Formats: sequence, structure tokens, C-alpha cells
Amino acid sequence: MKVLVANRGEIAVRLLRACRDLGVPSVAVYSAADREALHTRYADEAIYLGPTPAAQSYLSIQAVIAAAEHSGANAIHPGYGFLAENADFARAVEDAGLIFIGPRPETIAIAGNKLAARRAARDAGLPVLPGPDAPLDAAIAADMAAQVQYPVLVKATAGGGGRGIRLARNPDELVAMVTAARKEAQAAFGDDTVYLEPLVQCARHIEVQILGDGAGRVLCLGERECSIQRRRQKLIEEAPAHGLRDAQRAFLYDAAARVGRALNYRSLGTVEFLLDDLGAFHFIEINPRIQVEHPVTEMVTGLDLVKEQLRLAAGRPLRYSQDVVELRGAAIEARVLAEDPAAGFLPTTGGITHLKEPGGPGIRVDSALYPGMTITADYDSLLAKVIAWGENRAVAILRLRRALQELQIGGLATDLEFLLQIVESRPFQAGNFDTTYLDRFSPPETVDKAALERNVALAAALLAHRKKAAPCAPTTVANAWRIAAWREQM
Amino acid sequence: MKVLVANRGEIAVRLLRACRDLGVPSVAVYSAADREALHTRYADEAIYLGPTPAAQSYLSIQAVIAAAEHSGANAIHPGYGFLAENADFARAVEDAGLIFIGPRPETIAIAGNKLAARRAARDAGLPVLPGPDAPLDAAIAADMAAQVQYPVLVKATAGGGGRGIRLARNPDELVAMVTAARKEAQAAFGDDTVYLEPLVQCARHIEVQILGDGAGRVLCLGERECSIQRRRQKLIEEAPAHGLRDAQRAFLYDAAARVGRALNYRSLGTVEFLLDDLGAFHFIEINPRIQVEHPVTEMVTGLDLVKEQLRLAAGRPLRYSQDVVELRGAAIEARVLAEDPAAGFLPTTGGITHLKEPGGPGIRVDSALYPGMTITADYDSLLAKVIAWGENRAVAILRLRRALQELQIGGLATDLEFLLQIVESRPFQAGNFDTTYLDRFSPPETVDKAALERNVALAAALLAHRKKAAPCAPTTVANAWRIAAWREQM
Amino acid sequence: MSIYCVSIGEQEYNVQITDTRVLVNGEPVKADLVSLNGNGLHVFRQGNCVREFYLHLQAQGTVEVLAEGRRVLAHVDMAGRHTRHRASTPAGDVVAPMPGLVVNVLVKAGEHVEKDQVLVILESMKMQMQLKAPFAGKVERVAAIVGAQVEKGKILVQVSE
Amino acid sequence: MSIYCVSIGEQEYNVQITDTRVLVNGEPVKADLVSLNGNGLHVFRQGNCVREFYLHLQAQGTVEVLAEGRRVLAHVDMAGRHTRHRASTPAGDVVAPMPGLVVNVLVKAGEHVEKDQVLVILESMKMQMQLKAPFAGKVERVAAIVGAQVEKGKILVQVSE
Repeated sequence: MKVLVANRGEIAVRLLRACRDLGVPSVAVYSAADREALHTRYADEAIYLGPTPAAQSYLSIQAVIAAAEHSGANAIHPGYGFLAENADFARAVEDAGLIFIGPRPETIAIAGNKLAARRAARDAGLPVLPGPDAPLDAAIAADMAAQVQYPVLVKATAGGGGRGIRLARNPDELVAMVTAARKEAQAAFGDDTVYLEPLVQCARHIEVQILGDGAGRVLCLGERECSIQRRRQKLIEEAPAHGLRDAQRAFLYDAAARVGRALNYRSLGTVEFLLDDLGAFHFIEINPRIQVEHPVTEMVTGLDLVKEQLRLAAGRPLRYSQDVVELRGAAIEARVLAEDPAAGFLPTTGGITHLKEPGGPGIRVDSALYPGMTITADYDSLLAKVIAWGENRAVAILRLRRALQELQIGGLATDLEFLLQIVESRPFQAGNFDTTYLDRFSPPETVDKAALERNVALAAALLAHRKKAAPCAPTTVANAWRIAAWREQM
Repeated sequence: MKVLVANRGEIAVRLLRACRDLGVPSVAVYSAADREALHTRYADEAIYLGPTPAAQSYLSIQAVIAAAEHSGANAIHPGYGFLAENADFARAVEDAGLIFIGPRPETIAIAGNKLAARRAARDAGLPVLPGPDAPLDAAIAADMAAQVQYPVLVKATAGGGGRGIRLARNPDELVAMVTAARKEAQAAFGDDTVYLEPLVQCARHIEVQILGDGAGRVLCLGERECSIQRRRQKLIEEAPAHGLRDAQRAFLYDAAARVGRALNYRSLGTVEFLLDDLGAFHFIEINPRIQVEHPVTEMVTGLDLVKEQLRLAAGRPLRYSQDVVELRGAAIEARVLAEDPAAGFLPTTGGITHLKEPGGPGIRVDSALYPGMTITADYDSLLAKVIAWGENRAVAILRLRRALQELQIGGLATDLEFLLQIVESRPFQAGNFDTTYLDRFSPPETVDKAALERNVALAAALLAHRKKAAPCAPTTVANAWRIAAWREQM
Repeated sequence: MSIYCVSIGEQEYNVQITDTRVLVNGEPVKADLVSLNGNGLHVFRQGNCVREFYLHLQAQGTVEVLAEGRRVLAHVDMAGRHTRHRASTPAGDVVAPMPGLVVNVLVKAGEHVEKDQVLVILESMKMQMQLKAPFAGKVERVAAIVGAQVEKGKILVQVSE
Repeated sequence: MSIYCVSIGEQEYNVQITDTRVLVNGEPVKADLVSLNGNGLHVFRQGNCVREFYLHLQAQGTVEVLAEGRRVLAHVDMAGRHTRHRASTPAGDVVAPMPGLVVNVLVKAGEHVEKDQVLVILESMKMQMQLKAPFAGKVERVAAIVGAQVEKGKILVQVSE
């Protein structure tokens, strides 16, 4: 097998590391903006895909398949995002005689249509939220508006991963939201189908990792809790979900495995549920791909999920049985993003002038950063994932905190401090949160903030003083003119 | 509890990380050479100990205890090396009313005298190598030379950790070696006592980690294999030891726990054995301290050994029982040293101009390196430990290889390539080695060495060409004069 | 004696530095800053407290500081001079800060530009620099040509208010 | 056209660089080197093979290269200048390569020694080093004393041919 990784950033590096660990030859692809990207250096070969816009590079089915053929790769791993959940792509890969490392195209198509996924889950006996199974338009919405229980969510069937969801709080809003949501869905996904789903209040987001061999066997690799979200985008994930009773966990695993078997699931997948405040689970969607948060599952199960995916894709049998899957300790992941919390989480761009990644016991870092890298607004804002393992949740949290304190990314604003604030907040530490936690979040006052800022001010003044005293020895040429420019003003 | 870490380098950082994870206030100490060292920045406070020579700083009992008293620390962790195995130090710490985080002074004294340790082990029923239990001098050696079975080792009772050992192959050598060894032992340890021990041929070095509460309970935390040694200094360590039969392992664990209980062992300790080619174990020594190679045990047991040490020192009970200690997968550690294999492993010195530590699944790095750091010959040559975990030994080896390939240390020669050569060698991978492996080691020819060197040559020429074309824009001022100096010769 | 006025968010600190002592808001402190790699990594020492700070002096007296997981922007000014931005070269001249290659020219003469809009991209030893408009205004002249090697100090674009 | 003679160990490479092409030992290659951080980190590209190299130009045309876990010292010379450095200390001086403790002295002045015979054992933080005779000859002088601390560079033994 020779694997082409049709992705970029941290997930491309992570997939390529698995190829190295297996001794499998690998091919990276890159856009114009990524000519110097870390993932290109991590593969045996790197092939240029196309111009910077994703539509002309990472989203181009043609370009990716051509790169595979050109390089002699016989398998393609799509990672997450880009073409990962595109059934047409999976089909095109298989039609080209190549191995698609992921679920079958039919499975991707079902997962990609939220109504179809709901049906599949209900048919498999999973608890699905009540609501009409049919697409909606403004007229139907107006007809039924009086009977609906509010608040209610208007969801795009082609959405998923938190995208294409709108909230309606009363009959008037419903009609307006259906109209707006359809327009938005058409623009975002090229499909304007929307449907209704009740809003589960005080819900926790809990998902189950499954791995199927495509021949009827489906393993359940434990759950993850992803309730720490900002605008439905996950920010901190952990495994296992804290505080679940054995019976709840058994129910969850059984449900996930059941829908997996019903779909004759192949490769990695995630079955997502909401856990309501009465302790009941509700199926919401299936993600037919590797997830950003897969490392927490790897750390508690001891499995390398990507390696298992590659092995299955190479035609090897599923080598574990459910009873050897054992969870040990707890793992938490924090997503370090190029977003500025002080500026409403706007994406930030710039050059990475300095980088120091954390180390020591229990820490894993997945990133594609390097000093000198330029962060642009062309792709998503994920810079690095910091994952901590501990013998229990409390230990994992403390280690994550230590690692986030050790991490240094110079040159642009990130959400690092915000992540630390979450990790340091009491309700988070106590496991007392749901998916709305960040909506009402007010960062805890760290005791020594005043002392820290005073030290920072002092250090900045000392630096300025030093530079003024010895202006002829700037540390880098790039700095020299900046310092000169600044000195002129003083 | 407030902990003073009486050490430097990677072990100081590792101990301080444990303090952070526990929320325990910490104090670092430093010599003149270590004023800017990483460990000083990692502690809540840092206290100057004394001049660069270890005798006046890290080895000064007085200075260390004064630093603890000055900073209000009530406990001292000695790490390894320096004062860690000095019974007088442990006693002085306790006499000063402070907690010594380690075994009782009496235990350290027994462990520090190889003949006493042998007696303790034999009394506890452990298999000890035959040989007179009495000190030797040249006269006694001459008397008994004819009866001795050769080759035989002349060992200093105050030695240990591979130091103070000489080999005699015949009666003549024996007398000479006893004389030389006594002189050497006197110079190195201040104690000229030596004794005889048969040389075990084709031996593997296997050691068992124990943790005792000082009140009679002793946990056994599995074994480590440390047979990959160069001149009796461990270079690569792993857990578990490959290929042991269950009965062997049970014997080993029982033996280690037995001697631990006999000594009413407190804190961490290692019981070292040789495994001969007939499958029998022979006790060799006890190391009454945390070991350099402790991370491999942490990775397979999931325990944080330092944290358990700190908890016990704080008076908390041992919270595990033997039956919850479970080993998962395999872990391997490689010691990255400031030594140049191409120059007979002479220590190297210089400034770290560039540093990139590895990441991704299953990798842990313990180091105290930072870009800009100066490596001097004042202390030992350990730069960093790279540790890899995998579900089995083969996976751990492949991940270690990947991590060593990712690691970049610019500015001085290290043993990194040598470590890679070991990891890439077939007999090592097959588990086919003993403690003499490196004596007969010829590095495997990596297939692409020629291609790599060709690329390196090309890159160097391109760099030179670039610098010649634009000499006025050197990347750093530090480089500028070097480049200028070089250009003058061209 | 040098006096620095450092502001972090709303907070202001007055730092006085002489050869023998340092005062913060009038209070004497024992503090020291040591560069580790000549590239921004520093050790900051105050009494027995030693911390690792990354300090990066940016344009206009802004210092980016990374410390314990926090990123703080501190603005340093000489005391008594709080007016930001005064340049000695005519304010509207955008000059090459170092010798380099003009990689791109993004404006034409006569165009209106916003403050901080990128005008020219200059490359020097593989470093790309964006040269920006110092204020909003009109482009009076474009002297930069794509592909040209320029000397340090060469005027590339002139902007008027 | 520039011609570089690059030596790595015993191997020599001839690299010709013109504006349009690069030849290694006469063979044309498509290769490119891009600096990433202006501080030694580079991307080296040859066809579809992309690698990360750390390159550090040191004194005397030596380039330190880190690549895939290997550290290689490449010596770059303009073609036609092959003179290598000759050691400057007299060949028969056995000096302390680093500061340390003299643990043992195994020879006396006047003795005959073989090449590679161990003369002195030096210990420096746990590491024992054997200092050997550079060639067969006579021990002219023994300056090392067991138990003495010595500085780096100190002559310990002198051997003559």
C-alpha cells in the first residue's frame, strides 16, 4: 500500500506519522500557500495540487486523484474536513481503482443526509429526537407552527458538525428561520433541505467512537465528551465522559455498535448523542471519518486509530475483539486556534516568530507548526492540539494546564489563554457543564494576573532600555528595521 | 509540603513538573553555570547554591540544606546522581527537621555498600553471585588467585551504576587489577574496598522498580531491561523486558519485593539483576533513588512515580495494591547525550543553536534543553530522554525511531545517529542482545545514506551560494562574523 | 535615568531605570532580564522568582510578551511623550527598511488607501515584509517596480493625507 | 557559474550552480533550498521529495546539517582549494580533551608505548575516558598526577616517535 494523504495541517502530519510508524510509503499534497508546509516534508513525496483556494486544491476531486495516479499511491486518506465526507469523492476514488480509507460511499451519503441518518438510527432501534421526518418549507412551517413545542431547531440535512443550525423560539420565528435556513443551506451546502428537531436544554454532547471492518464486525472504542463548545464548535474534548453510570455507558456503546452494524460500517466513525438532564441519550448524527478529537480515545484505549484504519484498508482483519478494548485513565484535548478571544474570536494571521511545544509526562502535541510559518486566513484556524493523559480526570486536567502554560506561540494572538481559563474554571473542573457552558462563561480571575502584568511591564521596559543602549546589536535583521523605526519615534 | 529539588537538568524539570501537577510549591537550586537553566524557571523560586564545580554547589550538603531553610521548603528531593545516594545527606536533611524524599538513610547506606547490599539480598533469599563476601587486597588476591574462576570482576563496594568495575582474565591480572582498582576506588569514591564477583557472560541487565511505604508494604511496578549499555552506562532502556516467561517474571517480582520488605523499603528503589543465558537471575545491586529510565515504567504502568513519591513523603498512604498494577504495552527510552560517537564518545560542548523536539502519538520527551543554552563539561552529558510507548515492543521501537528522526539539536555533536543505528539494527529489533551488544556493534548501513549525503552536500552548496549572493543580509548577527571570517578565505 | 511608561490594556506602569536601580510605580524592585537565544527568549528574574518570557519588540514600541500561557501586548513609551507615531521621515513616505526584492506592488498612483493597507511586499533573504500605509489617504507616487532590487531607504510609495 | 567542492567525510561532491541550473558531479538536478525562519531551518526540495534540513554555516566554510536524525558536517570550498586543516598541537602531546579528574596514569616517563595504548584515565562527571598514545614511541614526560583536577587542554603525557 502507498497512501496519499489528501489533507493539510496537523491531521496530515498525524496521518503521515502513522504511515511512518507502519513503514508505509506516503504522499503529501499541497496548495500554493502550503508549498513549505510541514506536512510536505513529512511524506516521502509531495505533489502540488493547485492554487491556494481550497476549491482549486484540497477540494478538487480531480486534482487529488490525479496526484495519486501520478505518484503511484493506491490508497487515499481524506483526514477530516475538505473531501472527507464527500460521497462523490469516495466513489471517484474507488472508481479510479484506488482504496478509499474510510467508510463506503453509501455510508458517507447516509451520514451526510441528517434525515437519512436519523432514519437509519431509528431503524436500528436508537433513541431519536421526535419531529417530522420530512423536509420543511415556509408553507409547511406556517401550517404546523402552532403545534410545535418551542424552542426548536431548524437543521439543514446537509449540515452537520454544528453547521446549518438555527434556533426558533416561537411560531413567528419558525417561519422566518425556515426561510433563512433554507437560503443559508443552499449557499453553504448546495442543498436547501431543512427539518425540525426539538432543542434539548442543558444537554451534554457525548459521542462514541466505532471501528468497523465492513464485514459486519463493529468495535466500540469508548465515548468522548465534547460539551465545551463555542458556537457549536468543539474546543475541549475528553474521554471518558465523566460521571456516567455503568448502565448509561452500556446503553451508549450498545446503541453505537448497533447502528454501526446496521450500516455494515467500515473504518472509523463517530455516533453523536445528546445526553439530556434526565440522563437520556438522543442520537443526533454520524460522522463518517476520523475526528479532530480522536487522540483522547487513543490515549485511553492505547490504540492507534489511524493505524487500525490503514490496516483495515490494506485488507487485514480487525485484530481486536470488544473484550480486549480496555479504557485506562482519562485524556483531555484542547484546541489551540488562531483566533483572538479579545476580538470576538476573529481569526488571526501572521508569522510564527517563536514556538515552544510542551513536554514531560502524559503530554501529546499534534501540530503542523514550525518557527517561521505564516498563518493565513485561507484554511481553518486550528494551530495545534494539546492532549493530556492522567490516571483520572483531575490529573489529566492538571497536566493539560501545565502543558498549556508551557506552550509558547509568538507572532499572533491565539485562544491559549482562553483555554487555560476554561481549564482553570471550577465548574469545568467539577464536571458541572453542558454545551452552553461557554455562552455564560466568565473567565475566572487568576490570582496572580496583576503580578504577572506588572512583571511583564517591567520586562518590556527592561527590553526597551536594553535595545536603546545597544541598538547596534539587534537579534535579527528583520527586527533591526522595526527597532530602528521605533527608535526614531522615541 | 514545599519541595526543594536538589538537582539540575532534565530530572530537575521532571520533578518540578510533578510538583506543578500536584499543586505543590517548589524550589529550584542552581550553580553559577546554571543561572539561566531551564529548571530555575520551572520552579516557584530559585536559590543560588554556589560556584560551578558540583562539590561547591549540587554536592554541598550544607548549601542545599541552607537553601531549603532559606526558602521555607520542608522537603528535599535529590533526583539521581549528586547527593541522591549519599546517606550522610539524607541523615543531615532529616536531622534538620526536613523530609528526605527517598529511602531512609540506613537503606541508602546499605545500598551504597555493595557487599552489604549483597548480604541483605542473600538474607532475603535472593540469588546472589558466588564469591567471598570479604574485602580484598593484593595479598589476599595473590593467595586465592589460583582458585578463582576466570574471568572475574573486581568491584568497588562504594561503586555502583557501572562504575568502579574491572575485569581480570587470569591470576596475574587479578593481583594487578585489585591493586589498580583499589587505587582508583580511593580516588573516585574515597573508599578503597573492593571484592570479587564472577563475570556473568551473555548477561542481560534486568531491574525491578519497587515502591515502598516504609511501613512494610512494597509494591512491585514491573521490570525494565537495560542491556543496551556502552561501557556499563545505559543508553537504551525498555519496559517490559522482552521474552521473559511468566514464571521468570513472577520470580523476579517476588525477589524484588522480598528484599524491599526485608529493608522495610521507603519510596522508590530499583533492584538490579543479571539474567544469564540459562535463564537464571542474579542479584547485583539496589539503587535507592529514582532512575534516569523511570519514564518507561510510568508509561507501561500509567503511574506517575514522582507523584507517588511526593504523596508518600507527605505522609499519605500507598494508594495502590499490587493487583491494580497492570502493565500495558511497551515503552522504550533513548538517552540523547552530548557525546560524539565519531570521536570515541568524547563529551561535546557548545551552544544549542537550534532545537526541535518530537511530537505526535506515543512520544514523551524529558529534557531541560532550550535554544541558546550552552552545554558545558561541568556536569553529565545527558541532554534529553526520548521515550516512546506502543501497544507492543515493535510499535514502541518504530515510534522511537520516528521521534529520533524528528528530534533536531543544532550546535554540537550528539549520539542521536548512534541511537538511531541501534534502534534500526536487526538484532536489537529481534530482542537478540545482551549487555555486550554495543561492544560488538557495527552500525547497520542505512540504505539511503548515500542519497542523504548527496542531498546534504547539495543543500550546503546552495546555502553557500545564497550567502555569497547576499552577504549583506546574514540571518543573525552571531552568524555575521562567522560568515565574514569564512568569506575572507574564499 | 530613563523613564518608560508601559501600558497593558487600561493599566499603566511607570518604570524608571538607572544604572543602579529599577523602580516600578516609584517602588524599587530587584529585577533582571537576560536574553537566552538572541531571538526573543528571555529569563526574567525578580528576587528568587525566575520566569521564562518570550519578548518580541514590534513596531511602534509594542512588545509582545508570552508568559505562562498568556500573551500580553505591552506598549512602551518614553515618559511624558504619549503621542504615538511621530516619524522623522516625511510621514507619507513608505521606504524600504532593508535591501530587498520588490515581490508585489498592490496599489496604483491616485488610489485611495486605508491605514495599514498593504502597499508593497518586499522580500529580503526569504523574509517577506508587508509595507503598509501609515494612515488613510491618497497614493501620490509609486516608485516600486515588481522584480526590482532596492536599496535600504529607497522610497517605494508616497501617500498623502 | 559558481563551482563548490563539498566534502563529507571522505566523500567529495562537485556542485555547479548557474542561474538556470544545478549540477552535482556533472549530473543535472532540480533542487531548491528555502529558508523557513531565517535561523537555519530550511526546506530542501528535489523533485517531489521535500525534506526539512537545519543548516548552519559555521566558520571556515563548514556547514552543520541536521537531517532525519543525522548530523552531518559538510565542508564547502570553492573549487580548486582542497587544503584541509592540519592539527596545530604537536602530534605527540596527549592533552585533556575536557576538564576532569585524573583517575589513573598507566605509564612512566621513558617507557615504550604502542599506538593506542592507554596512557591516562580521566573522569569527567561519571564518564571515564581513556587517553591513548597517538603512535608507537617513547614517553617523554608524564605531567598527569592521579587524583588531580586538570583543565581542558592541559598536556598530560608527551610521546615521541
